Amino acid sequence: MTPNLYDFSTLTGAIHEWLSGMMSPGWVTFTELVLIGLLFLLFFALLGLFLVYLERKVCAIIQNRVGPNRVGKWGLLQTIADLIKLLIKELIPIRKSDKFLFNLAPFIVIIASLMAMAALPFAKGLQAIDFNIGVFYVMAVSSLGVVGILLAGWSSNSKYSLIGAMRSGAQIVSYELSVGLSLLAIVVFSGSMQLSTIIESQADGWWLFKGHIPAFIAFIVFLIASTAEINRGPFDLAEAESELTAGFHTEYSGIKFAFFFLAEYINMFIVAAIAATVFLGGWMPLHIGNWEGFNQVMDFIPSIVWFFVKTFFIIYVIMWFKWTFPRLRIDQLLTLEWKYLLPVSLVNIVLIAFLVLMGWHF
Amino acid sequence: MNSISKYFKDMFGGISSLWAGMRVTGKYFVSPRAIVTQQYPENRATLKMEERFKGEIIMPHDENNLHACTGCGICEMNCPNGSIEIITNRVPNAEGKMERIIDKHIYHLSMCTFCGLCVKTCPSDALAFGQKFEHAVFDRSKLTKVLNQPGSSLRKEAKK
Amino acid sequence: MSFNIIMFYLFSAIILVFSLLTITSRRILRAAVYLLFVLIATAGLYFLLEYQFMAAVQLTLYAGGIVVLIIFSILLTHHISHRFKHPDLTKMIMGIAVAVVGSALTIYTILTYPFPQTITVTELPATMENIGMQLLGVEKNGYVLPFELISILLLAAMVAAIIVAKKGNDKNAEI
Amino acid sequence: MIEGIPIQHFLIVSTIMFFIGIAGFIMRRNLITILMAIELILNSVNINFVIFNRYLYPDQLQGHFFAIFVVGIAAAEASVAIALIINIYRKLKNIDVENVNELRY
Amino acid sequence: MLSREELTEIIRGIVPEAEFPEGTQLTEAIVPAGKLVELTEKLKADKQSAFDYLISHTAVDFNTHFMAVYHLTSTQHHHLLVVKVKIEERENPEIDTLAKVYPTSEFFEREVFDLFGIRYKNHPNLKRLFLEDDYGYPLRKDFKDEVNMIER
Amino acid sequence: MGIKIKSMKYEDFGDNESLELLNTLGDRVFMTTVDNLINWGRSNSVWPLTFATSCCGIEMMAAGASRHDFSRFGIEVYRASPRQADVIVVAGTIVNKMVPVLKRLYDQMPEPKYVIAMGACAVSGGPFFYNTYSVVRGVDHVIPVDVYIPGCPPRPEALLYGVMQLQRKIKGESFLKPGENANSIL
Amino acid sequence: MESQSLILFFVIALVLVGGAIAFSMLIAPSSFNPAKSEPYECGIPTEGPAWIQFNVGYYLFAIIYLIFDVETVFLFPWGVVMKQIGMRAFIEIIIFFFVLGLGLLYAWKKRALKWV
Amino acid sequence: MTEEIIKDVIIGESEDYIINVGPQHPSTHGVLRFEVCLQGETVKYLIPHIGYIHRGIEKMCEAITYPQIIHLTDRMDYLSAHINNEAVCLCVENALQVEVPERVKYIRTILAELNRLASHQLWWSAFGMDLGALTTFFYGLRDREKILDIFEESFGSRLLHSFVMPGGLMHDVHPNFQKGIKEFIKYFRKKLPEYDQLLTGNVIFHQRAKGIGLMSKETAIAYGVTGPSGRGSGWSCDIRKIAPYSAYDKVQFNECLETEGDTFARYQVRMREMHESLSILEQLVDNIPEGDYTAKMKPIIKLPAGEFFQRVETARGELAVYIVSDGNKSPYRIKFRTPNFSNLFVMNTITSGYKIADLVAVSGSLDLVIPDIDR
Ligand code: SF4
Ligand code: SF4
Ligand code: SF4
Repeated sequence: MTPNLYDFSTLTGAIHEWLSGMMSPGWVTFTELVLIGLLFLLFFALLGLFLVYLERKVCAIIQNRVGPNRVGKWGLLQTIADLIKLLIKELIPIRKSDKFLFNLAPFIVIIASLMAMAALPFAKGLQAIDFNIGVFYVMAVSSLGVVGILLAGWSSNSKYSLIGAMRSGAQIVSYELSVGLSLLAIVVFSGSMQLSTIIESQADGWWLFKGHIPAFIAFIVFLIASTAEINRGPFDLAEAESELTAGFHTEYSGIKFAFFFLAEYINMFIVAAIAATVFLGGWMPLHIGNWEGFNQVMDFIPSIVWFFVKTFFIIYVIMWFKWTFPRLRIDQLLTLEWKYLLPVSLVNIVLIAFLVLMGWHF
Repeated sequence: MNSISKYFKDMFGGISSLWAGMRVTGKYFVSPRAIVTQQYPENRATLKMEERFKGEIIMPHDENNLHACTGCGICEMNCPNGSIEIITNRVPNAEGKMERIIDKHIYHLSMCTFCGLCVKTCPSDALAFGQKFEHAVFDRSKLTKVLNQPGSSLRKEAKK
Repeated sequence: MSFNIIMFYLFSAIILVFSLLTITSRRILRAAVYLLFVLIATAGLYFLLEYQFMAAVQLTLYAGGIVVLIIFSILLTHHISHRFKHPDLTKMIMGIAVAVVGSALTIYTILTYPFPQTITVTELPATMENIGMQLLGVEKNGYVLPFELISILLLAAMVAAIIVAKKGNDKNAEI
Repeated sequence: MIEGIPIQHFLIVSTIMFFIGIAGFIMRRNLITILMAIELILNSVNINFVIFNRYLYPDQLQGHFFAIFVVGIAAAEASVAIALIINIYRKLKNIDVENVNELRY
Repeated sequence: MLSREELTEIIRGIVPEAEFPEGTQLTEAIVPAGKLVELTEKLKADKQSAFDYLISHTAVDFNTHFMAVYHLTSTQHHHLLVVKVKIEERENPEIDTLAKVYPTSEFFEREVFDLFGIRYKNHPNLKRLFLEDDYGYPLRKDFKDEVNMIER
Repeated sequence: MGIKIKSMKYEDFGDNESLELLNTLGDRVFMTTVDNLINWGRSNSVWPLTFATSCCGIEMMAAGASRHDFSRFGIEVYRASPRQADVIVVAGTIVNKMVPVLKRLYDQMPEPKYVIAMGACAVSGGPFFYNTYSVVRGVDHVIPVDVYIPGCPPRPEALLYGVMQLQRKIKGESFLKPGENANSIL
Repeated sequence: MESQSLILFFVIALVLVGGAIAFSMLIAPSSFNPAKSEPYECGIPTEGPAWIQFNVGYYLFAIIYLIFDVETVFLFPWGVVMKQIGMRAFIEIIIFFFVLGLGLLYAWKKRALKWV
Repeated sequence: MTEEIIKDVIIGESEDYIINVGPQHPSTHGVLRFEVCLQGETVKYLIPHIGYIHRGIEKMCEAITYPQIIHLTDRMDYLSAHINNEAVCLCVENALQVEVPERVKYIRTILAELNRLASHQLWWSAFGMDLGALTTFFYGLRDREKILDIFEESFGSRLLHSFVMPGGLMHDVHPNFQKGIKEFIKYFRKKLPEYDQLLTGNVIFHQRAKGIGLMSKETAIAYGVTGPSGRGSGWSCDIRKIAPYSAYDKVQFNECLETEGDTFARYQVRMREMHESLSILEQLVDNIPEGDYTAKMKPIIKLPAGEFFQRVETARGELAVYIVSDGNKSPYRIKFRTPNFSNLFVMNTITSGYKIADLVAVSGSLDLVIPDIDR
């Protein structure tokens, strides 16, 4: 593997050096943490806004429209206007609701998605936390989000909310299994759960290609299951407009509602990033076998670009799903998981174990 | 065995039907020429309504500020929802007889349903449809209009 | 004081306060949420101890699994305006007495027991490889038997749960 | 092992938690709350397993594994318990312990 | 498809006292209120006429009396028949329901009840359909509502 | 006047007199930057409530569809729950039985909220003004209306024009002096 | 470092949500009317409490989920070392899966996976 | 909430969980209200509440003249405005025994079919959206705009035209009329397969639609469910075949029948009707005879005393107009038997036992237009 030209660890290292030259180690850590925090805060907010904008544009183009184009160039500032509006919108207190839980719900949802985002490797050397259990950590943290949804639905004291919450509860927990199992497939292949190691193991080819058909099946299962887990169409039963008006966040207004909205998009980003990392090699450039020239050209593209290209490709696919398919019914949704995806991924794991055993993967 | 083969058939049949749908939307995604949006305020200069478009009722006046309305009241009678009110005056004409002329032809744009009965039944073709559709206002009273312009009078040849 | 020490006391405080709230809250869903906090704080402790896998297991199974299930069952059986009555005085006194006496005794024992202060053996970090090797190992420190047994336990639990749930369902089949 | 924290502190925390669980177990009448109290107890035990492992035998992972198995068993226990509770609820429309006596036909 | 005469014959066979106005667009039969259910039941069961589909049911207020009007047709033979029932009573008009014979009639009857105030005996669910419970019966000719209605 | 709408000149709009009247009555002598920012956000993100009673609703749908594309104004986010909506477009006839429902929906919307009366029915009762016993003659009897769009039904462009009128009205508001904003005058 | 960053992210989330909500509460306009704080139900006053006596459908899935979740937890360490251990791990997992597959099959046959 | 209610619910004495769908709800397409009793997610029974848009049209008609009535019929079923107008006009013409020119008949038929197409396109869009396939909404309305363009060119308005008059038409059609229709036929024939790929063949859609909301032929007849919804149950109830009016006796077309009676069958009927409508248009558009656009009518239309009845097939089923005249220029009593009124009340029968999500699918497949129910 040729060394990557754009290694962020050199940059972060330099900053670290520079800071340590000025203050004591404790303060260095502190300053770094604050820096990371601010960066992430900014990134989180901007990313959410951008994803909302992107979704609008993608669906507009699919639907032969132009989408928002009157605020800023190409309507780029549209979501900022939305944010400003939502920020100064009245927050309606609901009578007879459990205020504490009602207010807690958006916190839980956002915390879950932000904590999960902490483990994403954005580029070489640009990863806030590199756990040796990375994949599992992301799963674990994102499984907390469902509590927020259940609380939101319950504490609103509204019928639509409650049905929406129950639905999404059953849905999210069910699909988490398939997500876990399809991630496990790659864990078996690469023999590690650390995201950075998984990426390293794809230096000579992405698991999607190296892993033969089972990896492909795992990828498809992951896409479907994670789409369902983040409550997006065609699995958006929790907020099925035509049945439950707005689902579990029916009673939320203003900025609290915005957080549910934001969390949905950030979660989409997270699953797309995980899919890109685990199946498509994360920030690894595309390398094909022995084509030295080609590989070198690919190396010139910065790793962060690779990461975002792949992630946004997956995001596009998820959006594509949403804007094409009708919504499933709750029982069909669970049937899909329990009778199709789960058995398929269980068998798939055995297949992969067999492959690995025989050493048939590259 | 049969049910198992059906299980897989269903699965693959389902996936291919989904793919068919995704092809349609995907095709439109990559062909931005299919965008049919007419960007309204931007295209105001070129936006042309059909000539028969019913935007509002107008009373055409010629350059001498003359119109054709005799004040007969037929349009008022024919309007199904009373959007037209006619106020007439009686003034002596050249021969000294009292004659009815229109004082105010009041038109409630806020109520008009653009059925066209008034235009069709007006015996002297004094009314026509205007093409303007930008009527939104902040104050409802702005929607009540007097169609005959101030100082206008009846075109003589229209009397025949 | 280092960061870890602050965090430890913070987590401990969270654990204690919220476990107390769990059993005293009169609104059941709040109790479940407090329990969630306790469990998350425990996971935080495990993170501090660098048993990351354990922490993640705690998060997925306890916080994301058991608590969700409990919340589900609360949603099924309680209404939002439901409040518990205060427990009987006798029970309350008994509970508090048992708790106080028991914890006093145990804490006394803990404080007086001479724990070895220095450990000389080399640490075995809880990396995934080590965990996996031991879990599937058949040697002295191998856990392959419990590993297989747990699958049977899970099977039994599943069968039991389904039987129980289905039985109730048949009875009320008409609703 | 956290530098600067003696093992006793951990143990005290887990002990108090354990007895809070016990108290809840005794005081509460609602089956779900009782279940939650049990989870508290199990959790405190878990902490102990992990702590002993970490502080006393860091060369092995026995406590760690024990804790994991406990969590797994707790999950199994919780699922069966909840199934029972809901079943009781469907029969009695109530899930207080006192009423469970009625279940003995 | 039965001709006018044949239909008249059949109905006369069931309800001898029925009247048949001349010169109407469709075949019409005015029957006494008590015979309505019997007539429709028989007309529906009869293979020849097979009036199984109630197109519409309404009422007309003739100031002195109400006329309940039923438009019947057959899905096989496609002949049309208008059955009318005269209701003399104005204060508290009443008539038998046809909901048993034609389920769709239930809702037409509710509509008529709503707009004319005709009560249907044995109706499964005689509630107002469009308007609030304490409102008048707007399609009666003597209906007045100064507050809500501006007449022109 | 400082109120600008993209791609359309101030003079091209109708009913400027009312707008100016609103603003002078509201004592809007100057606008602060904060006001400008907030009004920019609000006016460019008016999310309508999915509320259509009859024929005009079809034209509202058509305005949202590809040909006319509501979403260019940032209004495509039709919210089904009034909690998240900013504007209620009353598209269609309102009858007496519907009045409490409409009132309730309006009440449940969070501040700031706006109302567009779309179509002759909503403006004045339109075709159902005379001889009927159940129609409300204009929604302004029920809830305060900001913009009236006559037509039966108004073209989608007319609705877009109405929305721009609403944007102009929002842009004339003062956030810092809430008691004196244009909305409270009418 | 890792646990510190975790706390950091936790704090960021708290600051983000809390700050925004506090800001919004401070400056957003508000008005009061009695209908506003009622739950929304398509513009009709709600009847009865918002509470469903759900049938077994929802929670049965949660129960089965929990059990499978335990299984996933045990699978991950296996997955990591599968490559190293090889044949023995493969056989072990086949047994593991066999037993669990029985469970799934049982649930399937018992129609526990069917929505009621 | 009172203690009793809490007790009621906690103890479980009242098992009914009532939820309101509507009046303001995205899936009811207007201001219809269903009071749905749920058991879990299953619909136990459902009570439709209407009257949220009852405008008293029948009362209004008693005070205005026949030409003026036309503009009110537009507003009942606004999606088949032309056909509604035609119904009244045919009834008046029958009463006066006026023979309208051939040209008028042809044009009326073309308009009716165009209107049916536009209505079905809108239904397809909205139905897809009900089921969560949001893009169908845009594709359907995109193609509908083409028809509206034709309308606007000739009549000056897009939705409600009031173009058909007793005795003929308001004025002649635009010279481009035929050309526009031919272009549209060519365009839409290309787009229809896309509809099939996007929704008809989709496996999720099959799951959502097949076997849902079963309605037997007997139920359909008993509740008077006409139009495509009735034909989906195998009831051949097409007035265009049973009692042809205007130029329907001069064209060849098939009555689209499906026998399953589920949501998918109703869907299929409408999809096939779109093809049929296109072929009717093809047959008619080149053969419009020359002639006058209206018959000779007196300036003030007075019907002879008597009762008159006319049935037509709108896009949603059978519309019957019943006029009682006392010889004046306005009707003594006019009754519109609207298709949606009957179609609505079958909802309870065909949705109980299905999921709440199916409720949306079924009500979408019945294609309800609420002002047509309430009038
Ligand atoms: S506009 Fe025509 S119909 Fe009306 S009053 Fe004048 S001349 Fe008569
Ligand atoms: S177009 Fe119709 S509604 Fe409008 S003023 Fe003329 S007659 Fe009246
Ligand atoms: S204004 Fe006209 S188009 Fe709009 S709802 Fe009223 S009648 Fe229908």
